[in-house]
Amino acid sequence: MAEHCAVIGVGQTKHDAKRIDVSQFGLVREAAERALEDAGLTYADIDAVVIGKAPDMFEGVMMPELMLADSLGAAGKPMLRVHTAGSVGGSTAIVAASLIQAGVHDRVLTVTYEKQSESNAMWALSVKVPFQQGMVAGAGGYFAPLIRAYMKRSGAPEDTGIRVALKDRLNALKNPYAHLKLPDIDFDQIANSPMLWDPIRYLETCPSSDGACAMVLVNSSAAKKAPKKPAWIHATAMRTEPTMFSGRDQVNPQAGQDCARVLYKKAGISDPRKEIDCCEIYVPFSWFEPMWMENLHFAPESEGWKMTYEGATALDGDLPVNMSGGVLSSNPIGASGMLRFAEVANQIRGEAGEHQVDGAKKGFGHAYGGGSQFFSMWIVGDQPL
Amino acid sequence: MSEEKQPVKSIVTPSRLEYDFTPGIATTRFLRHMQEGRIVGQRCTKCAKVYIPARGSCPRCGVATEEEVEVGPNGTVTTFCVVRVPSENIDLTLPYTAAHILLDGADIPFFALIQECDAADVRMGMRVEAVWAPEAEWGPTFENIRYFRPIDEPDVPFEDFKEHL
Amino acid sequence: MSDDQSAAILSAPHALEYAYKRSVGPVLGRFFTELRDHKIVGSRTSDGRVLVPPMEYDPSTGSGVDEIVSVGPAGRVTSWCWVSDPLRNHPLDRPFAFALIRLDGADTAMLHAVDAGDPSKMSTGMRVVPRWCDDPKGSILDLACFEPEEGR
Amino acid sequence: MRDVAVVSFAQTKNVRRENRRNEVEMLIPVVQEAVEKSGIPKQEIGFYCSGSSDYLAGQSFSFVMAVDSLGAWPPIAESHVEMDGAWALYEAWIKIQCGEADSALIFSFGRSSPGMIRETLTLQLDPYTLAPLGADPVCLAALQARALLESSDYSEREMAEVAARSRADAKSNPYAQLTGDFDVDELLAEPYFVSPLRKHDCPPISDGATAMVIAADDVARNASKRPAWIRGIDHRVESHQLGLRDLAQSTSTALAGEKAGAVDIDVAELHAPFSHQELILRDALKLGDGVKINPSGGALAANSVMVAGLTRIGEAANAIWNGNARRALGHATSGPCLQQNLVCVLEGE
Repeated sequence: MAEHCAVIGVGQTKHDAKRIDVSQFGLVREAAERALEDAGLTYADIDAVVIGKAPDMFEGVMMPELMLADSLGAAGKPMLRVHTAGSVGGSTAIVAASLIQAGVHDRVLTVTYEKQSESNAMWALSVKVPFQQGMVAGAGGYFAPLIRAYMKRSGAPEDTGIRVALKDRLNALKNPYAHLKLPDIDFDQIANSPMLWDPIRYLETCPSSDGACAMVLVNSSAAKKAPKKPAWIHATAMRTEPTMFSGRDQVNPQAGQDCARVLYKKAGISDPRKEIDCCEIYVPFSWFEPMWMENLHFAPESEGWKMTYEGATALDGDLPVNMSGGVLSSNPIGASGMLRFAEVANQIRGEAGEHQVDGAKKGFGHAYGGGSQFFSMWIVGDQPL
Repeated sequence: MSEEKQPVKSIVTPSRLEYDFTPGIATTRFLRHMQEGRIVGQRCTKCAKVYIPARGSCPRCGVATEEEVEVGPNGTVTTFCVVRVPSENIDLTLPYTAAHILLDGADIPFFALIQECDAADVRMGMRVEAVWAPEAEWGPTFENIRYFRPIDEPDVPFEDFKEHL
Repeated sequence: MSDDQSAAILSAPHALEYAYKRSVGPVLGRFFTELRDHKIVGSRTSDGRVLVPPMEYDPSTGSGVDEIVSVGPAGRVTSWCWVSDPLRNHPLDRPFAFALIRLDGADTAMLHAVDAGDPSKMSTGMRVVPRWCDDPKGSILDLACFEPEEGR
Repeated sequence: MRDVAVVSFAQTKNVRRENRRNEVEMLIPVVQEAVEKSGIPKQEIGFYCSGSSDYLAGQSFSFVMAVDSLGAWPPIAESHVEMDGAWALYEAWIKIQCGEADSALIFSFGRSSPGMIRETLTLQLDPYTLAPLGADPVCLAALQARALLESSDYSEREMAEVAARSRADAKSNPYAQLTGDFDVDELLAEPYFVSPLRKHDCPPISDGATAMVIAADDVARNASKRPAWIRGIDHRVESHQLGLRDLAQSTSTALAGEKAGAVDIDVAELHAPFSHQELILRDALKLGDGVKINPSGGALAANSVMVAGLTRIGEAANAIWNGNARRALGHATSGPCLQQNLVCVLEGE
């Protein structure tokens, strides 16, 4: 039987297009120190450090965890570096949790980051390699055809994506750490924003951010000493399927469905829509909210859009989604997944501030990566399972 | 204080790594066929699906693939997007259409551009054909196929290609 | 494809090239600012050790460091190697030494190049002084290299 | 703690330039061999973890295509570390300890040949004060070698003896790259490469891939006649800044060895890409004269980056399987001058 693991500290940086006030050391330490302070601990209390980020080419440092090690107090300790594409923020949290669950460590610091402004994210993501087919349409061009396929399959109204973007952008105004804050945002502004990769509009896409996120994860005895309420990990799961194979459903990938199913089973959840109080889901383009609602079994196939349409996913809905403003509002790629996991932990801890969902007892954090082939998820609750 | 006496806030560190890149056996074979004006996929020995471009394995079955199968040059648009924003490394007049095309005989869509067709007229299920660069310019590269264009055939019903989305 | 066809495998040059612009934060920023003025500084940790190059944290505890102190500019070599065939990215294009150099007033050694001409001129414990770059930009390369103090 | 054992290991031959096959084409046979040798049906393997680096491949997300070699259908529980495969083994071992899986497949791959490995690894350094100097791993190792030579009784002769012994032992390792009989006096008569290192003190440039299956308790017992039980596994990192470390010692290896229970060792496979690093590691782990070091030839005979560490643990398991050891130690290193080290202690039944 695995040990219980709880989140007792959460920290994140102010996310911005260019955090030119800090080095990479300063960026990760800003998040790590906030998490440690939240947990009432110092670096000396930590047994191991788990670092995650997306491709090294963003910052041009190969395996940068090596140079970051002692800036995070890791000298003399075990340190791991996780990289599972866009899902890495979630996977990193899961690896960190497993060190506690395995009974190997008592207190683990986990940190994810991206400092995309050191280079150009689109350059790093689309370096043309000889003999490979170049990206024919940029990053959004990869996802837009899938969104079109979803619209065709589900018959979702064309303004569903606009409604998701409006909700998340309004939520971001309540989040002091969010990168993109548009105080006057309304439906028309999003609807009239330029069409980039039809059917994706500019204001339906995520920004490119510098930022970091950190958490302190501990076992039961350390959690009991925490100054604030812990969020207990009820279940974690990761699933991968190949990027390209014949008959692959990229709109509703099997790996995501399986990952959610095994997660609910582990957490003892039979009706996720009813039993889960709030979600932070990786939504880099607005339309992915309804797509993931179906993939994660919150809605029947082809009906995910109804949740958005009926306001179920709004901050005051029956299943609030992306209370923090989500990836649409802050996207330091390597940290984006962990931000989902950390934000939902803060909801359970009652530490979410202005975007708190009253009385949230069970929360769902989700990250995915690449071409929707890597998934990592967790469920946290206010009591140990 | 003169401008050059401002405190240093950032440094520029140029980085250049050079590689002699080799794509492997299957991709080499695929591109050699492209050089001859043929699109040749590989059939999985286990699930019998035809992969394009051939990459030497069936990712679903995890087995090496050998048997070659010529596919195309005609195909069906399964889904697409209309690009209205410039991208790094892409030099095309906006807007343009990028599509998933299921080549006849293949079991997985191929990413390509649609041209000679107004973006507003591109449809899921539309039949298209490959437009090749002049033969004198053919090399071992994907770029031998410039783009796809519509052909005068009825659209394929959604039901017939929906498993390839 | 049989083995004898391996010569036919495609190959092509590929380059990963980017001029990264790195924000350096206050501590390294001060270090580079001082280097531009031909001065070297370190940071002092809470237990009194002086680190050069300065670090914005104490590497043994992770706690923050903000006291900046002047060091050097001369120092002593603590270890070295002789590079008889410099690579493209090395700071000198003629044979030179990479050395760990503990500057006067510092408790840790920093890495840099020593232009000594010949390995017989190098020894652990030798004194070296900086040679400054003519066109300082505020980077570690404003220190063009070090050179032997003796016989200068 | 659950009893977990290495039950199979497979590797490609290490070569100077694998230019026919790409990473997936290298991995497919190795993964298949590891699965077949394990005796565990592939569909029952509960977790997958790999180690590799984008900068070796020269492209972002290079590990993504490696999944194509697994047949990941139905979808699998899978993770990746941007580290040597030895740390992928650690993550997999942890998953099994959590009870999340009873078996796992670990793999790693790396082709150093497409790029210029000395320049590529320079990008591992602090980009503010170290990488701009172009300090490559050979130069940094040479600084470390001098620090060792000048603070100990070791001499360049002992370094040459390590190199000669490694390459002679590698003659019986069909997967090794640089093998043969070398005369120590002749080696010492060679000119310096980056003094005090000569060419023979440095590793070959290698391309290779490995795969390993580990399993818990009865799954391991049923799968293997002689499981190589993991009695301890631990890893530690130290400061990146060389000026903060005593380069003649490896405190992180010593600590990891202590935590992993590195005593009574018969065979040690040490990931020492440079000859003097074997001397440092032997001292850190207190390995006496009775311990057989690197019967495979070690990293001086084949050094596929991101792979060579996991290979050491695989070779330590081989020493158990072929009866040459009751207790064997596998070690992996990462970062400049042995910055990060992992120790895994294996035992036969």
